[in-house]
Amino acid sequence: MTGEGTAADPDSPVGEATTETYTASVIGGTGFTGGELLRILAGHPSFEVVQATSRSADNMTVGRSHPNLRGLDLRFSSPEELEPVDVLFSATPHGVSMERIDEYVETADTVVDLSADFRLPEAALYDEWYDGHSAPEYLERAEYALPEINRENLPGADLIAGGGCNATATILGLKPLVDAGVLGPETGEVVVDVKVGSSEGGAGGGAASSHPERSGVVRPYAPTGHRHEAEIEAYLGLSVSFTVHAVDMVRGASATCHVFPEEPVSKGDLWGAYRGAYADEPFMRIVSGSGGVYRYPEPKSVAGTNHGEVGFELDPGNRRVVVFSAIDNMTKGSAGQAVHAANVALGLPETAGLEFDGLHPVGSP
Amino acid sequence: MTGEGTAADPDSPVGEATTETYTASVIGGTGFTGGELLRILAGHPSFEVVQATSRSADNMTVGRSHPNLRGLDLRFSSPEELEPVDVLFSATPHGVSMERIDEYVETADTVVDLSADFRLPEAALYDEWYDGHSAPEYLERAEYALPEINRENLPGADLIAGGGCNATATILGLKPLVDAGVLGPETGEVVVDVKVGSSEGGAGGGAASSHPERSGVVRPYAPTGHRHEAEIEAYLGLSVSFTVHAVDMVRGASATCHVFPEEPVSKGDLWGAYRGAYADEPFMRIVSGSGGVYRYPEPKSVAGTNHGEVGFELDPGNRRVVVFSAIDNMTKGSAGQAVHAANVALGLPETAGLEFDGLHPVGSP
Amino acid sequence: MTGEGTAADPDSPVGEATTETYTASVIGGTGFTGGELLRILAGHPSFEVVQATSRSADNMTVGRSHPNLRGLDLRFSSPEELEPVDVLFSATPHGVSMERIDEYVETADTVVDLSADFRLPEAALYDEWYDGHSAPEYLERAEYALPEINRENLPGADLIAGGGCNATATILGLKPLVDAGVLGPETGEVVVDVKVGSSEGGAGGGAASSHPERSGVVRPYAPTGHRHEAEIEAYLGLSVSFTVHAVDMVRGASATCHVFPEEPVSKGDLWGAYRGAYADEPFMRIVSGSGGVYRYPEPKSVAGTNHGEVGFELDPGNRRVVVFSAIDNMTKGSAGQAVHAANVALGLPETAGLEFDGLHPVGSP
Amino acid sequence: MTGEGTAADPDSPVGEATTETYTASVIGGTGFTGGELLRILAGHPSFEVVQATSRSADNMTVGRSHPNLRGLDLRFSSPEELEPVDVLFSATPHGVSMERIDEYVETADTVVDLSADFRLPEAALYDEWYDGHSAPEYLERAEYALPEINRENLPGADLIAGGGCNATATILGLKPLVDAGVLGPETGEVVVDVKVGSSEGGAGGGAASSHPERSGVVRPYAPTGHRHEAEIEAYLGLSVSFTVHAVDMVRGASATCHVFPEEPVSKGDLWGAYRGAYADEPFMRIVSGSGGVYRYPEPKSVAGTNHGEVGFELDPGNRRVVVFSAIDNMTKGSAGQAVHAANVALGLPETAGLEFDGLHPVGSP
Amino acid sequence: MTTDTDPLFAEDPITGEEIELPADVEVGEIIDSPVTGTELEVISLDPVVLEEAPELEEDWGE
Amino acid sequence: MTTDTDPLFAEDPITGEEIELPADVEVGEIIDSPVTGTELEVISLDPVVLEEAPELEEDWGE
Ligand SMILES: NC(=O)c1ccc[n+]([C@@H]2O[C@H](COP(=O)([O-])OP(=O)(O)OC[C@H]3O[C@@H](n4cnc5c(N)ncnc54)[C@H](OP(=O)(O)O)[C@@H]3O)[C@@H](O)[C@H]2O)c1
Ligand SMILES: NC(=O)c1ccc[n+]([C@@H]2O[C@H](COP(=O)([O-])OP(=O)(O)OC[C@H]3O[C@@H](n4cnc5c(N)ncnc54)[C@H](OP(=O)(O)O)[C@@H]3O)[C@@H](O)[C@H]2O)c1
Ligand SMILES: NC(=O)c1ccc[n+]([C@@H]2O[C@H](COP(=O)([O-])OP(=O)(O)OC[C@H]3O[C@@H](n4cnc5c(N)ncnc54)[C@H](OP(=O)(O)O)[C@@H]3O)[C@@H](O)[C@H]2O)c1
Ligand SMILES: NC(=O)c1ccc[n+]([C@@H]2O[C@H](COP(=O)([O-])OP(=O)(O)OC[C@H]3O[C@@H](n4cnc5c(N)ncnc54)[C@H](OP(=O)(O)O)[C@@H]3O)[C@@H](O)[C@H]2O)c1
Ligand SMILES: [Zn+2]
Ligand SMILES: [Zn+2]
Repeated sequence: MTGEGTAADPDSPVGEATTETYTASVIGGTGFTGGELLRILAGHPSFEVVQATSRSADNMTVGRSHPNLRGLDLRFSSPEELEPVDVLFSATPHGVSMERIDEYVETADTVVDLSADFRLPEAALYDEWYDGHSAPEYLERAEYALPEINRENLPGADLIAGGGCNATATILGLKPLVDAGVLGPETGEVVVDVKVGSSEGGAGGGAASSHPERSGVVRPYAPTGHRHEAEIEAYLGLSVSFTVHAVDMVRGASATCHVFPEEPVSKGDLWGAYRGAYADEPFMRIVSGSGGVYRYPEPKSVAGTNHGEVGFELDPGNRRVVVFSAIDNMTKGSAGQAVHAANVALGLPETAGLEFDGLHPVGSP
Repeated sequence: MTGEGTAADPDSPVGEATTETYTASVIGGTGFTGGELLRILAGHPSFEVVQATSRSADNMTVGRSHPNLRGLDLRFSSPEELEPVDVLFSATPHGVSMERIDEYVETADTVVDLSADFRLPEAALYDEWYDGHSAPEYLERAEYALPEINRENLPGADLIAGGGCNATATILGLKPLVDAGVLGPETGEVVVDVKVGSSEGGAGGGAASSHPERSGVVRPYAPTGHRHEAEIEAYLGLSVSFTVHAVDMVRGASATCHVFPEEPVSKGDLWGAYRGAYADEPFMRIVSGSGGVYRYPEPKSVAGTNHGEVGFELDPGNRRVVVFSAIDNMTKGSAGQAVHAANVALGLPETAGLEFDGLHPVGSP
Repeated sequence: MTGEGTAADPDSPVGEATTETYTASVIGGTGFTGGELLRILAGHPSFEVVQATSRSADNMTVGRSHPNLRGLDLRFSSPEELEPVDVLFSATPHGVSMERIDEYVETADTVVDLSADFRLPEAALYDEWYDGHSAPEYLERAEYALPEINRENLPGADLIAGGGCNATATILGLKPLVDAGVLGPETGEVVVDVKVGSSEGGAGGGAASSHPERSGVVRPYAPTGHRHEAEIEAYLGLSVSFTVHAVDMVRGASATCHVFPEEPVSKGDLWGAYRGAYADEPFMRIVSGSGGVYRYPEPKSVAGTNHGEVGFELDPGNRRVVVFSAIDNMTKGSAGQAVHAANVALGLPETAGLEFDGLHPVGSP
Repeated sequence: MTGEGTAADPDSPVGEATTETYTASVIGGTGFTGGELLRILAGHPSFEVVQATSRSADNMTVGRSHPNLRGLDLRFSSPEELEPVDVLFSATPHGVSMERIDEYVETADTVVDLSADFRLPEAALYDEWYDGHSAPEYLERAEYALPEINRENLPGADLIAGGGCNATATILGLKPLVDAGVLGPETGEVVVDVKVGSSEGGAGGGAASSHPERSGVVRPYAPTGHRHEAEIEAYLGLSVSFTVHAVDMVRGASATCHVFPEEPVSKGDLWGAYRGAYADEPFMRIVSGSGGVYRYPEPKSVAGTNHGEVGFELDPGNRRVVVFSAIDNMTKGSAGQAVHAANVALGLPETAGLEFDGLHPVGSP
Repeated sequence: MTTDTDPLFAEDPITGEEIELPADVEVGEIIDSPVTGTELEVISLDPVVLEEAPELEEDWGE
Repeated sequence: MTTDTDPLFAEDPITGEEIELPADVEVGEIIDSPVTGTELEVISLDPVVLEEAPELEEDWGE
């Protein structure tokens, strides 16, 4: 193992830790989040990518799939022949990791899985929302990746489960209200109306995601019954009414949460709740009625970054709190979150590899 | 008056009515909805446009502002010198028509105003939501333009008030539930989450609507307190929690309504309610879980047309009904609605001038 | 035959002709240009669509594929069982029509093919640019569809070959210069730099045309050697240097032609050439340095219509003429051109079914 | 001066140089390129931004204008009160810097101007292409910023003139052909057909750049006579036929150059010319017929980065070379180029602050 | 008229309205309802019985 | 290091530059050149000979 001296290692002073280099591999390297992992890890001071797998582009350069990575001297290799690494990142469709998890944990000290396979805490939930689980014994061992809600359990974790992008946006938006007692299981209906970009669908595509059909849409794609409801309930402790729309952007997930607190709240209460939750978070920003063009959270403002923006507004009658939350589904919503969690797990500086602050102006990111 | 023989005229057989020609003028002809009115009226078998006004482009050809109307042999003239016409359409910013309404009704037999100036039934509402009203005596006389909810009062109306685009989308989506008794003032929270295109802002523009800043957005532009809430309450009899987002399209308004009925409803109940309301409506379509790419209402499917699409889905637990509603803000949401109402008022075939069925594929319409 | 009384029929006065109804079928009805044909024919006063074929959506409603046609009471049927019709429109990929042309001409009095199969005048050209031709005996019989350059040969034609969209844009842009003697085979290099929307690729799609990859591009997709060069040479009598780029729109083809005449020309000469060619054309517009926002030809200005816009500008030193040409690839560039040609062939009014004038504003059409 | 120890300073070893910090100011900080400068400098290891000016947003936070810079603790101040700095970057409209250049050079050791004010080598050219020049005595002193063509003259330069974005794209594309003798003043017509995003127009905007009007366009915005022709001629030594189109993206400039060499060239010759010119350039990539989706240069592939991509293709008859060149107008085309030049001038590592490699997938960047 | 055989009629399983089907539909075939657009499976032909087709799982990723 | 075997080197058929190939390439396999990005076919292995792969016909319609 090259990665001696993680923060979990008591012999290793933190200062030194950042000079260590951890070897890493990415399973599903041709995919969208796989490419994003490769981009982030390639620029990360403490990681060296030694393998990226693909079945369809075996032996091709990584830059052929991801033009931004043309400078990377790496070729895809088969997922059947995994090299031992310090950290294995897996970015395959749901169902693949649970089949191969025994092999993964043998191959790597730390496994970070971006799929839904280890996100939910109990096998019964996989029976209810998915097609069951083939390795339920790992579910308890897995730690949810989102540091804003699970930082304390990440150091030393050896199996980390990345959050779903829509769930991440929602959880980040509502968690401060839950923590502040404004919102709880008994509160009454919470409506979460989500708008997402086309990269959420992955590189696979299909008729509905071809450019002529997918351009310019406001398309209800998960009217009800979206699986992220289960994840939100698991981590917020409350059920939400969840609807997802596809809109014309490539990156980004934006959740608008409509909350009806039992007790009236003031703007000051809300600022207190959100500042309390996020003032010290390196990636969270509260954007709530500022001046200029960008007054509330927007996917554009965080595109390409690991930032999450949250903001809120009160209905005139104070009976409704509207919470806006915006992330880039490819970074904060998946690959960035995964690296952030790995940073915490290994005792690295939290923002390592994730410093990019985004662009302005930017089109449909 | 050239328009002798409207359907409101008992001497006039319907068959003959459509061969009559009514003269029309458009106040605010350089604007977006003014241009749309001109487009529709130019292709309408029973209208002849004799005047289109502009202060900023006085004496210029209409085609200079609206490239699709280059074939129209018409120049803008000053709104200060109105020609007598059968029907005057006004498409100016809020506040202009109420100042000039005395003049308008003298100039024309029928006045159709697209602004908010005559939409609300009482002056008090203008005090609450706008800056008051300078001609409140016209409010009772004005008829709301949307035929789907006010058809019976339109024939012979001489002052017609076009609906707001977001209100129109919402009202069309929820009206069948109200009529079927699924939804009422006592029902509990109704969340209406709206997504709109950039043409809603009119031709004026500003920093936030420049292409670099406005492209690719999901931007909360009216988080709470949108004025269309008053209009919805006035015509549906219930208050809604209303939030509007700007998304990257030019035309289109899409309302997602989250409703929590007190009594459980079935899909069959919903189909019954919507078929009952809209099966005979010439412009309404129910799109609700069909196959293919376009399974629910989408602005793309109705872009450029006077169609409205509505659809619905039930939460697995049947505790929530999600209603989707999509219109083109420039046609069904304003100019098309206005002409539709004028058709009804004058006894013309309802679809006259509004037959365009839209395009496929189409980008960001 | 239901279509008695075409203009080709000497007994039939023109006035009466338009009250005749011709039966029509569309082969390839699920495709993009097939859908466009169905849209146009459904609104055409003289056509009745009796069959639309699909192998993949056999027995499904047409509206399932084309949401704008949900009002059409028609289901796809198999292309293996063709019904006899007056006019058969075929919109299949290159190579299909040449295999079935014997059957087509037996089934219908008039065959209009939108593919490349009968566009080029000689079999040798198919050997050079395609994979040869299996029914070369039809090549001479076929008439090129574009009325602006072949109107005189269309009346009574029984096999009509629709032009390629990029070729159409280029030919419409350059033809007036050729006719005026400004441009000829000896002129020297003519550079044609084309920008096209994603609908050119058809409904099939592929990795490069998925929304995430195709959005926001300026992508050289045919750097050199595009097959439309052959078509342009065949109908303009000169070879051009042709390069095609994909840009972010769905509909539209825009050709910028850079011409270096041997003799200096003036703006007056150019206006003369273009007015001479197009002043009487029902679908052509010259847009060349007008005021306002839309000063030169743009795909947006003609989106959804059968209009073609052309314009030009002179280099300060008068050594270069730049010609701009814009069409909608789905209408003027294929389905609209086909119906226009059929109108001419049958003696119908040229603009029948093609009156739609487009929208303003419109996004990425 | 805080910036002691530049590479130009013989006492300073290179290794140490990068630990120095230079103070910097940005004139025109609310603008698009001003914001881009601030973004790059904020992430640059050797710069500390001490002032950003604005007249319209004086005393406001930088993050209010540029949401990606919300983390930056800096407020705009008046351009009338400049603080002494090591490097002053100016990003104002044409004409401002020439009026204030005396003051700038007194305030800073190094002045980097992004406008056109010092790009052209002679006052006569400003008379011909602009409205003359008010400080012609600085023209000889100014060094053109683009390191790929002027690296040797940048070290120690105290007035640096950033290139125009369209000129930069063109020069980068054609320079290798000029150097290899394939292209020269006598070659014959060189057509340069450019496609650009909306950020080229700056933050100001106007009717033509409002979202509804600017979306989805292919719009000839500089048909002929673009001022960048002068710049290209000045640095390539040949005149080009230049036409610029606006397309639907925010960032990006793409130049397609059509060249007709007198002597036939082979693909090998071209690879030799381009590899010779750019193999060792840190920011240049040759993308020319590779596999996958991204086969030629595209603005998407370089969006947000300081990379330039060039590629080429040969016409079948070898009579034409088509050269494609793509940059981000905001980075390689202005702010990135400026910092790159400053890095060279000060002896810093060339890629310092410019390491961002871009995103995949990315929408309309 | 598209075929020589008589048109088929059936009850739409969702709305109960009478709908027309192509004359050549077969048992097991999926067709869409002209009223609701829903995809229906042909369960039997004499009489014609239609049932809502199991929905295509179309998860667009997470 | 991704394999235990020695890396393979070959001459890029377009630029003549030496390029490195994965150790497990096989005759007939298509790989892309790290210099030009062009897709190359492995013609033989000892010595390694590469040739430009026939271009995918990718007509996007007309
Ligand atoms: N896209 C997002 O925004 C997002 C956000 C959060 C979470 N996620 C989750 O992240 C995972 C990846 O999503 P994505 O969008 O990146 O998907 P994607 O673009 O479709 O990529 C999937 C990758 O997995 C590989 N793969 C597929 N099946 C495999 C198998 N059986 N064995 C090994 N490799 C296999 C594919 O490459 P080859 O076929 O070449 O091997 C490809 O590289 C999913 O579980 C998704 O739910 C995605
Ligand atoms: N856009 C929509 O989707 C939509 C939907 C529903 C309802 N509406 C309503 O329709 C109305 C028009 O909206 P729009 O989007 O078309 O606006 P717009 O594009 O800004 O056009 C406004 C028009 O009014 C003219 N105008 C402005 N002030 C005037 C005055 N004092 N006297 C006479 N003419 C004046 C302007 O032209 P000159 O300056 O040249 O005179 C311009 O032609 C508004 O009330 C709006 O709320 C719009
Ligand atoms: N798109 C344009 O802008 C454009 C412009 C000018 C000319 N064209 C030409 O028009 C033709 C159609 O283009 P498109 O863009 O509409 O293509 P498309 O969207 O791919 O549609 C092709 C259609 O043909 C059907 N089809 C395919 N193979 C067939 C076969 N062997 N027998 C019978 N039907 C078959 C397909 O339906 P099923 O698979 O369901 O049968 C589909 O309906 C092409 O030749 C194209 O070059 C297109
Ligand atoms: N955009 C591009 O892609 C690009 C590429 C290459 C070169 N350039 C060049 O870079 C320069 C800036 O372009 P841009 O697109 O960033 O423009 P922009 O967005 O319009 O910004 C111009 C900036 O200059 C300030 N300003 C204007 N007049 C001023 C004055 N008289 N004194 C002081 N400050 C003034 C403005 O702010 P306040 O009004 O708040 O003071 C604003 O911050 C131009 O010369 C342009 O030609 C631009
Ligand atoms: Zn788009
Ligand atoms: Zn756009």
